[in-house]
Amino acid sequence: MTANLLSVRDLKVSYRVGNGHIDAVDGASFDVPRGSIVGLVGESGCGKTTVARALTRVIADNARITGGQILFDGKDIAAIPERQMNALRWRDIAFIPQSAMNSLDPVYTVEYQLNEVLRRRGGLSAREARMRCESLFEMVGIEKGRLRDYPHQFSGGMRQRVAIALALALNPKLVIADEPVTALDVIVQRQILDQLRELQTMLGISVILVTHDISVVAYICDRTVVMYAGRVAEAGPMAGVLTRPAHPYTMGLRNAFPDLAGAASGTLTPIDGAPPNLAEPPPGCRFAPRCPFSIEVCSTESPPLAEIVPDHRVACHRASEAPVLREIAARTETWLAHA
Amino acid sequence: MKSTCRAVMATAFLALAAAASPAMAGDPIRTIEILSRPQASQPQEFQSIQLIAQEWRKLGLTVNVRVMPWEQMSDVVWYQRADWDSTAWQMVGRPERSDPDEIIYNLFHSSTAEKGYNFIGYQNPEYDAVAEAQRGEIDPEKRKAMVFEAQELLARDQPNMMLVHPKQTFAFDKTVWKPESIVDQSGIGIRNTWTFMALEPLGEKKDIVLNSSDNVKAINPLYISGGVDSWVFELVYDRLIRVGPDGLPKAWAAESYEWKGDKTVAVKLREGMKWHDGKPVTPEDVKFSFEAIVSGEAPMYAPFGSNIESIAIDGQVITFTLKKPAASFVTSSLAKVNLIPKHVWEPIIEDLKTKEANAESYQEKTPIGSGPYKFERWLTNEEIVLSANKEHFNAPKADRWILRIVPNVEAALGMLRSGELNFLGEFSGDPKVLIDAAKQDGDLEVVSTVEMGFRYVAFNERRPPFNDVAFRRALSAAVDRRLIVNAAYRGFAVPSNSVISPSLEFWYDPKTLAELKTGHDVAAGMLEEAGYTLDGGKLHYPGDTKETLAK
Amino acid sequence: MAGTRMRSAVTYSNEPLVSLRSAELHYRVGGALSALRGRSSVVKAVDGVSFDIHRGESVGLLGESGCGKSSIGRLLMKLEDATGGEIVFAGEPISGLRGAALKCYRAKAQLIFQNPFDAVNPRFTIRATLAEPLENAGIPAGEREARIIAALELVRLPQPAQFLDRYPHQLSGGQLQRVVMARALILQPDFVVADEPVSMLDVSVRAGVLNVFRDVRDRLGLTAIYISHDLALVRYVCERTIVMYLGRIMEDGPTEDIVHEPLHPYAKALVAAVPVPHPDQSHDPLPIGRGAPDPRNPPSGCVFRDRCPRAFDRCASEVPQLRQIGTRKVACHLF
Amino acid sequence: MHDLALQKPGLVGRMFRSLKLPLSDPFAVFGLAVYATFLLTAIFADAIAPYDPTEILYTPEYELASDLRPGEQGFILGTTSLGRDIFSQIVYGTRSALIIGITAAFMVALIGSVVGLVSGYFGGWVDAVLMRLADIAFGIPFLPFVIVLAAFLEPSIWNVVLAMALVLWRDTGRVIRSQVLTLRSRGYVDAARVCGSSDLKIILRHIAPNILPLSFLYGSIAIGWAILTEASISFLGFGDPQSISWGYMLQDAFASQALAKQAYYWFVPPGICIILVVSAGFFITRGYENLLFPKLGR
Amino acid sequence: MSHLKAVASRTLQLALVLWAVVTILFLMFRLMPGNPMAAYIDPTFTVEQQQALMAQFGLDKPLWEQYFIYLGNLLQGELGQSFRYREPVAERIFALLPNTLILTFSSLFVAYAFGILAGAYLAWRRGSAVENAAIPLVLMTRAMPEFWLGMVLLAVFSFWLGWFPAGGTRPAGADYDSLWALYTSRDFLSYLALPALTLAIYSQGLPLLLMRSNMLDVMKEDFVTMARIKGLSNWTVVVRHAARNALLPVMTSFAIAVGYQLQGNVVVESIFSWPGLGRELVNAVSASDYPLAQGAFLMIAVVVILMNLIADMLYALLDPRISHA
Repeated sequence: MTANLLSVRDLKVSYRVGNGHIDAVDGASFDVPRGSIVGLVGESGCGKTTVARALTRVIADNARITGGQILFDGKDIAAIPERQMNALRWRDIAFIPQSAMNSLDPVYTVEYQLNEVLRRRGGLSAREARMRCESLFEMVGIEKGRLRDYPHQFSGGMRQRVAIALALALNPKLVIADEPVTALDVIVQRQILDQLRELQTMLGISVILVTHDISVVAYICDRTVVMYAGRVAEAGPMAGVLTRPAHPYTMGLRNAFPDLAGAASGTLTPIDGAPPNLAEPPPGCRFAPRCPFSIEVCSTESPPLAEIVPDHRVACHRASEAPVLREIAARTETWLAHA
Repeated sequence: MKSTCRAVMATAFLALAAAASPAMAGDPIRTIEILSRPQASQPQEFQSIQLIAQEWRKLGLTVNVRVMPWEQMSDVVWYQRADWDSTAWQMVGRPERSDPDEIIYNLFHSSTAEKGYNFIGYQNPEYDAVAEAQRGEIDPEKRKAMVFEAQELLARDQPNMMLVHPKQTFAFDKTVWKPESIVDQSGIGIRNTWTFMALEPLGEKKDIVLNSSDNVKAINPLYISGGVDSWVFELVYDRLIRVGPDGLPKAWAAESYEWKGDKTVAVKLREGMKWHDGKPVTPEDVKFSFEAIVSGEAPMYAPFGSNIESIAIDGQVITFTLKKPAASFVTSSLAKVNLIPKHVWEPIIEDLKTKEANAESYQEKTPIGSGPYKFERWLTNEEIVLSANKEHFNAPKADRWILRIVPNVEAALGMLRSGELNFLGEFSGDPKVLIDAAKQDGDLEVVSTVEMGFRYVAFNERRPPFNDVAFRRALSAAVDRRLIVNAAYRGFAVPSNSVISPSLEFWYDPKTLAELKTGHDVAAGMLEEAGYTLDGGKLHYPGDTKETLAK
Repeated sequence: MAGTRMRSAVTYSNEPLVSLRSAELHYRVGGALSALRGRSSVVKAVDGVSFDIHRGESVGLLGESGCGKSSIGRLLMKLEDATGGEIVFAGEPISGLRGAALKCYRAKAQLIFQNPFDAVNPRFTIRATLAEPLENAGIPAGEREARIIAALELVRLPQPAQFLDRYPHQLSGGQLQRVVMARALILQPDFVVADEPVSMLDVSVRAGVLNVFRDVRDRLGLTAIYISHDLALVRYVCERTIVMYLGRIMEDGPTEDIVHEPLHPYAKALVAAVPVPHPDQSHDPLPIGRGAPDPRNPPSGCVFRDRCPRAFDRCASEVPQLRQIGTRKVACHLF
Repeated sequence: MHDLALQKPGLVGRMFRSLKLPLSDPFAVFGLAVYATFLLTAIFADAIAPYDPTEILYTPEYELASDLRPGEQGFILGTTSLGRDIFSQIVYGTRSALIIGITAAFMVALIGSVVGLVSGYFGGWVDAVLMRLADIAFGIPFLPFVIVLAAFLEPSIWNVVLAMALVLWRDTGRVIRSQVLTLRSRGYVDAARVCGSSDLKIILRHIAPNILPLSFLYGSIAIGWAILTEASISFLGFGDPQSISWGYMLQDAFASQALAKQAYYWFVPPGICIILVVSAGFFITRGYENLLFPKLGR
Repeated sequence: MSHLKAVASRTLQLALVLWAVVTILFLMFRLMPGNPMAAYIDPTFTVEQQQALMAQFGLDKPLWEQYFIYLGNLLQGELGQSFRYREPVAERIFALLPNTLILTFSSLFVAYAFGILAGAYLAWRRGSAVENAAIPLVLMTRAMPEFWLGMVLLAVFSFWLGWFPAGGTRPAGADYDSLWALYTSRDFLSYLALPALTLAIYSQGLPLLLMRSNMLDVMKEDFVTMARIKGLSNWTVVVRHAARNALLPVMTSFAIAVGYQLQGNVVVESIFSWPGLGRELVNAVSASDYPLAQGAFLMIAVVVILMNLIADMLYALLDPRISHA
């Protein structure tokens, strides 16, 4: 039994678009240790959702996994036949979607949809399934009387709880949660995160939490993987990455974020420019065009994801200078001058 | 082909242009309208009118063909008598029209010009005299001479432009029915009551299955509701007299009849007749039948009884006394009025007298007559089933008579070939197709006969230039009737210049047609002679006549 | 408290520029089809809201989705007409504005939209987009180009001329949001409502847009309302915050006071729930019940009482009025 | 970087472009090609057709040139039982088909668009009234309505157009209304209001261009409807015999028993023409749907 | 409770629509040019006779009075007296309605059964050669004039192959105990086959295309993707989730299609000598039998409007988002 439930190695996913193709994920590598919550964080279009979906191997019609390995429990599930993969789905790898409204079938009751999974995929008898439904609802804190309700009869937060119940139905080893709280208001968001954390601890499962919000990562995750333009920029323990970022992108993000906990600060600092067009990605480091610290090699050579301190990896040519850069990056002028 | 057509037209124009003398000219004649029914319902009429318009245009007239459905056309022609120029029209054959009186008198006598059948407004005292005289003449030969005179007057005046007497084409399955048992009624064709009584089955199939494109409206002995309906009630109800296959009256429910003077007819009722409900037919029933039509509850039949002064019963003999002498009484009244059971209808009529509706809107659930067929069943818009009345004095040889409503001509033909029908009771399509189909099929026999009815173009004599005999004669002469026969009727018609059909041999005056000269040059000559002029390709009135009706 | 900011120098006049007086916006949700769905009721998007904004002041409207904050923005912009109460701008009620007066108001009060991709017509070039308000204000065609360039410079869009003939889809979100701001500012308004102007933008570019907003406001001395669900953002932009819940004001006061010591139970929960990007933070359960606000069936009395951990009898029977408590106003029976 | 022609198209070009013709869909292109072909045929009918379609052709001996098979005596598609040139009728039939189709489509699209725009944009009682009218129009069975209308008025191809204008705007109107409702909630419409643009200006500049393709889509459906309806009406005998249309030809053929005569050359070509034109409309429609609602297509 | 209210309000709304249609109908038939009874007044009638006839049909009263009489009669299910048949319009119409309904429904059942299956199949096989060939073909069936198709089918299957009779609902002279006995007899099926097939071929396109595009739509929904991620079998995903959801609008379109079909019957009934309401309407109109035409038109309109109502309710019933609101 390996320490990591999941190890993604150099994963590549590409979309066919018109006559060309876009490498939405271009060599992503990260690990998910058993019993941990890993935050996969990045801006829109960075490939985080594609990674999440690639792990289930249910991806868009025009998408294809073009390379890399997905080692789940030591087995490369990117390479196994579809039949075997299907056997793993939901029993071992479950999924919590962003919008439970759209991902629950509107014409069936919640109970039906739970039953469907429990009986068709879990092989439970009708009686067992009913009891399991009730205990699942209890687990996520919904009255069991609402089992017979249809998805639209729940509020957004409740639906998200239903989605969690659904994901936990077959006691999976890994739950992939794709922006599970993005559509929710802060209060409900917080409640759902608390619930998720509680259940994760209780059941000892691993969770991959895909989000664009560093605060969510900071609140709930053990580890974090920062993605930028289809690649992993930085990965490591959450506290390490957030307090001592080693990639200029992560440093920049920190400056751009308003922080209620701190003092009423002076100014936020944006990262100038926009993420690159993945149809024509820049050569070398993809962050280089926006990076105030870029040097010549950055625009020619793609930096490898290397470990700088134990368990903390960074893909930056100047990773060794990280502590110094961090100092400079904290100053607003650094980012303005670049612009 | 095309160039030859155009060449013909071009020379025609040249000839006319040369003949025209533009010195003395009236106004140009306005656009002349001619009404026609749509091609969909009346293809031959429509085609005839197109041809006629084409010929008239060659005379220098501007002609506008206005197509309208029958209801609208009849509304215009009947009720807006001053507003139309000319119209296609037709008279259909009916057994009782075997007597010429209805046509000769009603259509042209000046008394009917204002409201009646003389909608064209023909006024000729000379003609009026002849038309009146033939009515009162009981001697057939003398009457025939008068009818001939009337026909010749009409040929001279051309109040209408007679076109053709169409041929009626019917067919039957000769593997089902013995061909010799078919009866051809003159002017009517083989689809007639006599045939339906006489048809002799050859094998197992004993039901006459025939078609009609029109729905049956009513089976009501007191309501003249339409052609198809009469097929039905002529079989269900008897009449004292029936018009025989030769077109002459034949005693029927009457054992015999006799004129006693020019205003009295004595009829002896056949003995032993029974109504379909088993009750005997009595002279009282006959008397009641003729009284019912003038009771005010059967307005359409009323004219056929209005000339009766009184009805007397003496045993089986019923004596009719008339108000005025009427030669046509036997054919047009005795052979027209249905015999109805008094025990059924008396309470009905009494009841109707208290109501706004009259007997025309009364439909018996099971019509009771005494005729050769009994009413069985009527499915709305689908079929009517009659069964043979085996107790009738002239019991049919077939078992049942089934009328299927088939609106689509193609389907009717297809059904005849497939055996779904075994008697084609109506065929509005191209007779040639039917004959070809019969040839291919081998089981079918097609019979075509000249109709009593006729097709014509009515001129509105009230409106210039149609008030001018010369103009009417010219317009009539402009069209070769063979063109109409061939082009519009595909040969299934005979040319006409008389309101009496050649199928009514006794009354028909062949001289009328023989003396009709036609052709473009003839017509152009007539117009020129009458002073009409052609200027710039447009026909002008003679002298200094003004156009008063131009829009 | 806001000592580092330049705008502390601005003094407010006594006369408020904008006043809401028991403003109401009630929708009748209904018609035959929704009646068929068994729902036909009145949604009180804004229910008796009153506040004043003084010239030069910046106020944050804070609340969860459905609390009515955006509706207030639409009322102020006269995109909706209030179904009750009154909205006064510069001493004059805006409900009666028509024709030229309305045009005049349109020039003075402007809106910055939430979604920049939605707020500009995709068929229009940037030039045409920015020319529209100028056209409506009757600025001669010859002057427009210069005004457009000036506006784009104002929002710090570098080399503005190159953008003029581009279409919206050729711009990034951040650039487009600046165009939207430029359009709002091009007629030099007195009053601006910004409706979550950065919520659709990626984190890395948000700060840029926020900074532009802040700077321009200060430079032009604008009166502003900043609508947001994110207290951290409001805090960055506004010195005063109004917390709303289900169409009503819960608390209204200086932002820093609310951040540090919220009074209303709802505000307390809200502040506690705001996520912070730091590893070290409280994981205490929120002082609020589960469930979500249902705008169609708000509870009687205090609309927050069904989620309020401190609700008592009176909350169900009586609607709490907004009362002055120290520096703020709070609508809660506890005070 | 950008094509100059693309940036500053003329008004016509802009209009044309805002129709967003679905040129990427092969079937739609086929449909457009069919339209173009028939349109040219209709315009140059006088030059293409060898005869007047209503002219009764006969020889100087009064022999009717009827029921000739294709090729006989130089008639491309033969003649009808009434001695008229079938090919010329097909050619002129194109003209009436397109006149009916296009005017009906124009009326339906125009009325529907105006109703949809007004109803959707202004809402309130205007909307309520217009939508109740649409409900009523939905309650009127269309074909029977045309039949009744045709029976009351003189037979004319315009009956179909009139009936369509009176009744069929309802579908277009409703769809465009809902589209306008969506558009109306778009930020840029609010933005235009906040900028001080008048309602008329907003409708014309911001909303109408967006519904133009939709109107065109409903227009192309309406073309098909109009042609099919005219054909049915003619078949039932309520058509206008003065103007030769394909429906009239079919009616003529069936009434003259072309089936029994096995005169395929008579009843097949008009049928094919109808199918071609109508399905061309459907193909274009489908191309549009793929373009307008890409989620529907593949 | 509120559902009842909703149904009541929708019904009321449609009743208003019906009233409007009735009024339009009334005006249409009364305001046209010419004497409405021209075709039925024999020219030999005296003025008194004509007036009596007009009075019999109530045509001598002022328009508004006629209108209220008409409305009043309608409320009692009284449709007036046919000019042509001199019998109550209602009687004729109710005699013909069953034939029309059975033709309409049987053809639509066939069309929908086929269309739904084929549409789902084509969606499943999207992008394949089968689909590429089928879609234009289906569009072409919608572009065919119904009467043309009907005539061709008649020629092929009845005249040439002789498989089916050419017209009517039963063999000549055949008698059945009841309508039910007729409709369940084998003979009836053979008579029904061709007209129903004609209508079915024409109408299968709508459910087919609708089903297909709905399926394509639904297949892109998150819940279908989720069903895949759940590892459910293809069959379950396609049938239980995609097809079940896609079916909803197709089912409601059925009710609306009934309305449309009823109008289309006009033509097919004429071709196949089917004694139905459509043919009656055509006959009545061409015979200027206004009360009858009005009655037939109204009957068709009632069915159309009723079907619109049923479509609404069906949707509400089948979609839990509405039924369980």
